[in-house]
Amino acid sequence: MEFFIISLLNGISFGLLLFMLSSGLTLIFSMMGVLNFAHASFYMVGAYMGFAVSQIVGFWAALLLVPLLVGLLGALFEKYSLRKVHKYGHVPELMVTFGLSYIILELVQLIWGRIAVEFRPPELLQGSAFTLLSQPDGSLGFAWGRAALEQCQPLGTAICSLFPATRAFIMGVALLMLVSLWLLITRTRVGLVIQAALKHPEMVEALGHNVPRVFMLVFGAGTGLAGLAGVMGGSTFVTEPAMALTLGAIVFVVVVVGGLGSLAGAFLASLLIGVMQTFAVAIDQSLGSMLLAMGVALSAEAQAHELMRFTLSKAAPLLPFLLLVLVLIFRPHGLLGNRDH
Amino acid sequence: MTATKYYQFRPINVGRWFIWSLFALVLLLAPLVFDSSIAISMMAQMGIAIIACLSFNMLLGQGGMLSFGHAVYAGLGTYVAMHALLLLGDAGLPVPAVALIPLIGGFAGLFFALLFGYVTTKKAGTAFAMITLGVGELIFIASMVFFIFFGGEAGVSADRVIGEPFWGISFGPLIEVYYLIAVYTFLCVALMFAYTRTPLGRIINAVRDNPERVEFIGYDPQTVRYLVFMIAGFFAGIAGGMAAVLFEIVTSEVVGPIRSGSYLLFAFLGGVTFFFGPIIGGILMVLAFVMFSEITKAWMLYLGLIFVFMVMYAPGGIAGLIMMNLRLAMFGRLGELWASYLGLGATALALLVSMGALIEMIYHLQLGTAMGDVVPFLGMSLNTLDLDVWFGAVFVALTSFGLFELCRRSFSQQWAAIQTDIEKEIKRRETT
Amino acid sequence: QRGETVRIALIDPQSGLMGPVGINQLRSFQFFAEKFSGAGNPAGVRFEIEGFDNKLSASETLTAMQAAIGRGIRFISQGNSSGIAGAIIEAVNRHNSRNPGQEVVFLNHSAVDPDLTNSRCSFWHFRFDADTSMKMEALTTFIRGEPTIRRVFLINQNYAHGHQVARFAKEMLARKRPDIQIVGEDLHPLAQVRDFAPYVAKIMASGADSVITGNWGSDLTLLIRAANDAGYRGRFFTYYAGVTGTPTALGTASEGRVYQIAYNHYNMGGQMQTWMNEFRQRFNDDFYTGSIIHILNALGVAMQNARSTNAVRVAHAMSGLRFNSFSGPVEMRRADHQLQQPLFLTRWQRVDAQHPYSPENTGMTLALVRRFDAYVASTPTSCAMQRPAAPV
Amino acid sequence: MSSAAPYAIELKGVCKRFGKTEIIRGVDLAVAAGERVAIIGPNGAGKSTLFNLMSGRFGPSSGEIWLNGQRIDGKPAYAINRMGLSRSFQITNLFPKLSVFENLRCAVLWSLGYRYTFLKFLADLEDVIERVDALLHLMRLEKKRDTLAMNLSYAEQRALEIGVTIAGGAGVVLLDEPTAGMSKSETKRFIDLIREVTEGKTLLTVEHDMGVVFGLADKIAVLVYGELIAFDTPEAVRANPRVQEAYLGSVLAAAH
Amino acid sequence: MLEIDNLHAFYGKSHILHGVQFKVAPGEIVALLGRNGSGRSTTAKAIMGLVDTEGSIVWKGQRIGGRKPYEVAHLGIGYVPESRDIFPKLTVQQNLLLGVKSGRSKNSWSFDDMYAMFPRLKEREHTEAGVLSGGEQQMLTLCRTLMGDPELIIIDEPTEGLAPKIVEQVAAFLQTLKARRVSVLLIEQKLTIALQISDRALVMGHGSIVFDDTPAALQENRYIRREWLEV
Ligand SMILES: Nc1ncnc2c1ncn2[C@@H]1O[C@H](COP(=O)(O)OP(=O)(O)OP(=O)(O)O)[C@@H](O)[C@H]1O
Ligand SMILES: Nc1ncnc2c1ncn2[C@@H]1O[C@H](COP(=O)(O)OP(=O)(O)OP(=O)(O)O)[C@@H](O)[C@H]1O
Ligand SMILES: CC(C)C[C@H](N)C(=O)O
Ligand SMILES: [Mg+2]
Ligand SMILES: [Mg+2]
Repeated sequence: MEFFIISLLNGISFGLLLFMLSSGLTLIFSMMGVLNFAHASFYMVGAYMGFAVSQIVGFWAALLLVPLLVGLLGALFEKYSLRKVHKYGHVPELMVTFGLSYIILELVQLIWGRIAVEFRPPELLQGSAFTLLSQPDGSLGFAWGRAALEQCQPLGTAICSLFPATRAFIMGVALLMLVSLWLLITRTRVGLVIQAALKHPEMVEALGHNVPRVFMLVFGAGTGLAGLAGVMGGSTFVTEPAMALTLGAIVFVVVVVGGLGSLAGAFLASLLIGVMQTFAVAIDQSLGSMLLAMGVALSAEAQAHELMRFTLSKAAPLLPFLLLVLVLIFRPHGLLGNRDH
Repeated sequence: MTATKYYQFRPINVGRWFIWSLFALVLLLAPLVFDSSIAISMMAQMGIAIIACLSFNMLLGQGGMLSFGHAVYAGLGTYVAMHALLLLGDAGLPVPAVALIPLIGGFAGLFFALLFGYVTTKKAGTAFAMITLGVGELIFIASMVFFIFFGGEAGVSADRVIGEPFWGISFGPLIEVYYLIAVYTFLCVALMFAYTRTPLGRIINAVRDNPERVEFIGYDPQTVRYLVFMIAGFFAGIAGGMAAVLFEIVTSEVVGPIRSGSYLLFAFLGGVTFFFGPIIGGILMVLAFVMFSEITKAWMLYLGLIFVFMVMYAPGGIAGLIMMNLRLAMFGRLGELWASYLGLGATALALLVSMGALIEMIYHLQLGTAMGDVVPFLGMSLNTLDLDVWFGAVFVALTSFGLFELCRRSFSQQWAAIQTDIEKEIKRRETT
Repeated sequence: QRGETVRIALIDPQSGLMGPVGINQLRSFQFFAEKFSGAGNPAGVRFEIEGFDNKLSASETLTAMQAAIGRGIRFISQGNSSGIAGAIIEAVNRHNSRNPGQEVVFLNHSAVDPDLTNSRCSFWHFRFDADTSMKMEALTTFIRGEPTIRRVFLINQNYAHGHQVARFAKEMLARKRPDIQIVGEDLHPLAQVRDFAPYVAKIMASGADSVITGNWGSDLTLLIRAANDAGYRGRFFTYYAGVTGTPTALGTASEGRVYQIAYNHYNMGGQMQTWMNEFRQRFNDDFYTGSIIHILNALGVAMQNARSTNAVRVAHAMSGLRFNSFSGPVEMRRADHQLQQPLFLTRWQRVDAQHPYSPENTGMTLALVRRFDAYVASTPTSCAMQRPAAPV
Repeated sequence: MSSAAPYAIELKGVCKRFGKTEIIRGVDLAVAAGERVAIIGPNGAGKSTLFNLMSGRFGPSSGEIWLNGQRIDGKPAYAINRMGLSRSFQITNLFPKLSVFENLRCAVLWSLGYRYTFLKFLADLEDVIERVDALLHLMRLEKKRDTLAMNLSYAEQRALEIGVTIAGGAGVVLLDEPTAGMSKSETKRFIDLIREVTEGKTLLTVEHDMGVVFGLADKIAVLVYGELIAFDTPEAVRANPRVQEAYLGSVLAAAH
Repeated sequence: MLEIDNLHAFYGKSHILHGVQFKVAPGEIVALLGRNGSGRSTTAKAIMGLVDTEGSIVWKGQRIGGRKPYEVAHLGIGYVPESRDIFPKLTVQQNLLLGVKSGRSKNSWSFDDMYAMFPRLKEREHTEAGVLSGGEQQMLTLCRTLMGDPELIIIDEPTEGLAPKIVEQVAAFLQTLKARRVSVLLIEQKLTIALQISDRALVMGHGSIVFDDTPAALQENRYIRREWLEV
């Protein structure tokens, strides 16, 4: 039982981190129509900057500063590069962000090296948020922070599962972000202006809206969110040059599965993928054992075959992409998407 | 009417014969000029890259299908070809069978394109791009999970020498493999070019431009995309099959997103709007990966910068630049620009060298301090501890940037003026 | 041969998650190449090391190998990932048969898959680490005397080495401690996992009191960090607790619960200790790949015996060579080219007078629990080696 | 179908709903082969929607559509096109990056049986080239043969739009506001052109320009709010008070 | 109020307007006539800052040549393009909302005014504008620009694609605008209405103004009509 709860929480917290990233991507896509291939790269920049800045001013100040810095970088990129290719259409737009991801990767390696850096969360977050105590009699206990040592095995009787504070923190920030983003989009006219400008930028300008500035702000905001996710993700997991690539693909999956441009969809898909992947790791069922359970007779030789021994836990990394392909086949607009872009 | 036709066709065909013969000749003679083993291996890799990029461009440039998973078809082609090579070795078939390995790769590519293309080509645009990304990642991850077929991180390797030499050919020596690849390259390029001149090759252009309207002239755009996807998969597979023979090992990165990304990047750099663009792209790809990466550790940075600037200022790629200048030449106006080009070239070179020096020094500080403080750069030795060197590099970079910008401005004015003249000239010719 | 330069290509990851390990080894090689050059070796040759980054990819490795051979290098060294080592063996076999006169020799410093010296053994391959079966032999010998170990969880990387660790652990435990229950077994992708929390949750749920893992690099670092974060209190039996980054991850939380089985350890004393201190002074990093010393020792002696630096002659001279190294006399077994050497089981604990060396300034160290003589850990080989004729 | 010569196009009780709003509310319309019919009606009456239904852009919510005696509702657009119905668009809808010649060539290919082939060269297809040259001549676009469609002037684009529509030789042609955006004089020229190129075919057009309507059509159908309120000869329709009230208005209509 | 003098305009390199010159007074309806391609739309775009220009455009005493379109719009000039440019994915109401300029409190036009004028729009209020019929889209564009409360509205071919009855409505509507002291620069093809409602008629030919007088005078001037308006 406590395994289920902890796994669920692990899944949700990972999912929420994914959401932090995908929300920025969704923002940029739904408003500007740009599939920002460098989005995860901004996430990485956020992590590395978080690492560097927190050494100077401490983690908490970095948490505030870095998203601003990364957002500024994003805005500058929009102003001096992306804007110039806007007139050529969406493919070249995508291409510059694609090129940018190479540049960012190299610059990061240039500044911080090719191997992981030691970016650890501050003292406050290094502990645990709470402990689940599972007693031998099957009952479940709960304690804030770290449970007293004498309660836990080997001194005590209970198996204590700690839930790391960093993960709890990620969850909190992501939820906060969801709410504020939702407010921003539904309570302001910026969203409308930008969607309209996608189609007929000149017309929107002729109606009196400063389109380039709005685009720049949106891009800055989106990348800023990625930067924030970077500080959190980098300190919780690993800060290393490949972090953009590994997460980048999954973030695209999230955004597409949720429905391009749908914030709620991205939220749903993030949680789904986070939880799904965590639980898949936990399940040791293999194809062979499932067939056996279903009463199919398998020779010993067949049971030893790789395919038959293929467990769900090994398939865990495959699942998001399988989900993507399936969703696109059966619901081409994604779970909550309704538009055809 | 018929008379004009005659005159329109004749000279073009002569030109075409000339170009194709030249191409064959280059393939034939290249290894005599560049005869080191590294050079021959690079040229063989170029053949492979050319076919892969061209087949990629069947999708992007000609069909408007932005694929993020093209490596899947080339890569699976390599895997299947590698297994086939292993089987050949076991079956004791004669050596010439090896020459068919690329074809086996091609059929594998075709098969997988048939399989995955069915779902991917249902959609166009962003949805297509995303499904190819998904399928690409799926196969990439599967390649690290399923051992029997993909061989895990050790990959699958095979010996291309499967028996005693046949007419003196064993495919052991690199040069023999080079000529095998050269033959395939020539044939594939010719076939892919021919394809652009067929009904399907043209209709896919129409599907790219306006899939909706295509339906109202009798074509099912999905079917068109699917067919083209399979043809592209076939050629990609051939490229993959050739890689199997050349490298004798295959690991999962051949189906990975980075490889897919390189096809995209270099096809685009070469230029996707012209048939020959990706050929340039393929050659650049090998130059970059093999030579560039030897020369400087920062090559990916240069590549990224070049790419971004290309997209910003020359979205037609190198082929686009060539054609633009060719147009000028055809109107006899290229000559006027030589001074500007010289200025641009010189300032750009100075900028490049100084930036290069800076980047190299920074890289050195980051990566190699254990090996001393001196960076060799274009025959100079830069001491990373010497402030003067840094100052000098920054100074040169800034001034050359300023001068470059000046040159660029005057150049773009001149360019615009010439273009206006040409437009007028065209109008005039049209009306007369 | 005196005064000649012997160039060795080290082809290992120098970037990515496993980069720190490869970089450490490159530095170790360069450090000891200096120490052992000239008068430092009986043949009086100069060692020169060239590093190649293979990004932990087999095909990149072979490309790098071609480049190295193209530059006239005849000694190739690699060790991170047994899968890649296997690919090198095949490529070297192929190359040597196609290019007589340009033979190269593969000096394996750390790839420990037993198959490499059994079913896939090659005359051109020499292993200076102790293979998995040897280490597991020693480890299970220790476990036999630990009655508190009852429930074991196996977690390993999904590739040649990880598979072998799992396989030998099951085999040997079944033989030596049939009462031990394997409560779970996991294989995860190599150098891919960033979040081990789900795996740790699984370990905790299984009720395992011990974990056996052949993980190395980030795969061990992150595993142990996640285990500590989640409050796991069981014991870890590892192969590579001393590798870059791992000591920091172990921290004080793992005190007394993490074991390492290896052919060397932090507190070997003597000359080794001075070297290690000097290495740390110079690179702010710890030296742990002791097999590098074996390699340079063996090359020096073999070149002296062969009176040549020619790869074929040196290979013949190394086959069956007995020489002295940091752990005493060792032997490159002629039958399979597996170095026979003593093994050490160590445990993570605070530094003290006898165990002064503290990796990564953790204030902790690996203290010797038990030494196993070479014959104890030695395992038989099934290698049927094809030996080329010795040059005259 | 009992009658010997089936109608070229026949709608039976066709309805179309988008969400809750019913746009086409049960239209019955039968056009005999060779007839020229203009469809008029206020903005938003559903004229273009009707074309979309006939050409297979979307299927009707209920009702049947027959083409030359074959039922076509629910079929995809390309299938309907292959059966001999072709349409133009109110908003120009071409292949912008192909030349005029290529635009027409693409439109011709299917009907001459070349389909998806990639084993023949386009340059060798004499019949295709001949047909395209004829079309170029017909549409007065010879001079623009190699100009990209996107570089054409508006009127030329409209001409090409019609050229692409008739290229396949379809027997039933639907033209959606073919003269919109043209000046009066150009419009005149255009009507003649349309008349010429649709000779012997069944033609349906949507128009707001009464000059065009009366100049071109044998019969006029009036669609108001998704219902057909009249289908008769031009004179009868002009005289129909309901039509005047719903559509034509007073003074201006007279002026045309 | 709007004074244009010696205006030249360019699309990239092609020179389209050659020294255009005219004025629009407050509350005046000025018709700008001419053949296809004579440069009328370009004039409108030039005023809005949507094409490169040389020469002087003065609006209420202020030079606005070279300003950004949104700046021009904020100064009180509204523009209805011939291409309509509705925002297809937004609803009718959202389209109208976008017409309202940011940072303005009072507005002389409300949603209800618009819906009263074209009840058809009210019916389709929450529909995506992209699926509106051609004519409905035309109405929407008109209203959208009005929501920005312009003092001068430039309307490019407002009656194209409209049913004759609606054309009448539009004509009537333009006169209400005039009653509210909004100036109108009307670019039209259909001479009949243009001459009916306008105070002054301009005729454009080959990128310059070739006639500037009352509609009545234009009716009289057969030469101008033959040379510059008919084919
Ligand atoms: N896909 C759709 N979804 C919802 N409503 C639609 C859709 N397509 C058309 N409509 C509605 O159907 C009605 C009829 O549109 P249609 O385009 O057929 O009009 P029309 O008669 O061609 O008018 P016009 O002469 O102005 O072009 C319009 O009110 C339009 O809003
Ligand atoms: N984007 C553009 N690029 C280049 N030339 C253009 C562009 N738009 C218009 N032109 C040219 O400018 C000239 C004037 O066009 P404009 O649209 O102003 O004419 P108009 O009087 O409004 O005619 P219409 O009745 O066709 O709307 C035409 O010759 C046209 O070909
Ligand atoms: C360097 C080592 C950790 C490598 C590992 N033992 C292997 O065989 O793959
Ligand atoms: Mg319509
Ligand atoms: Mg106009």
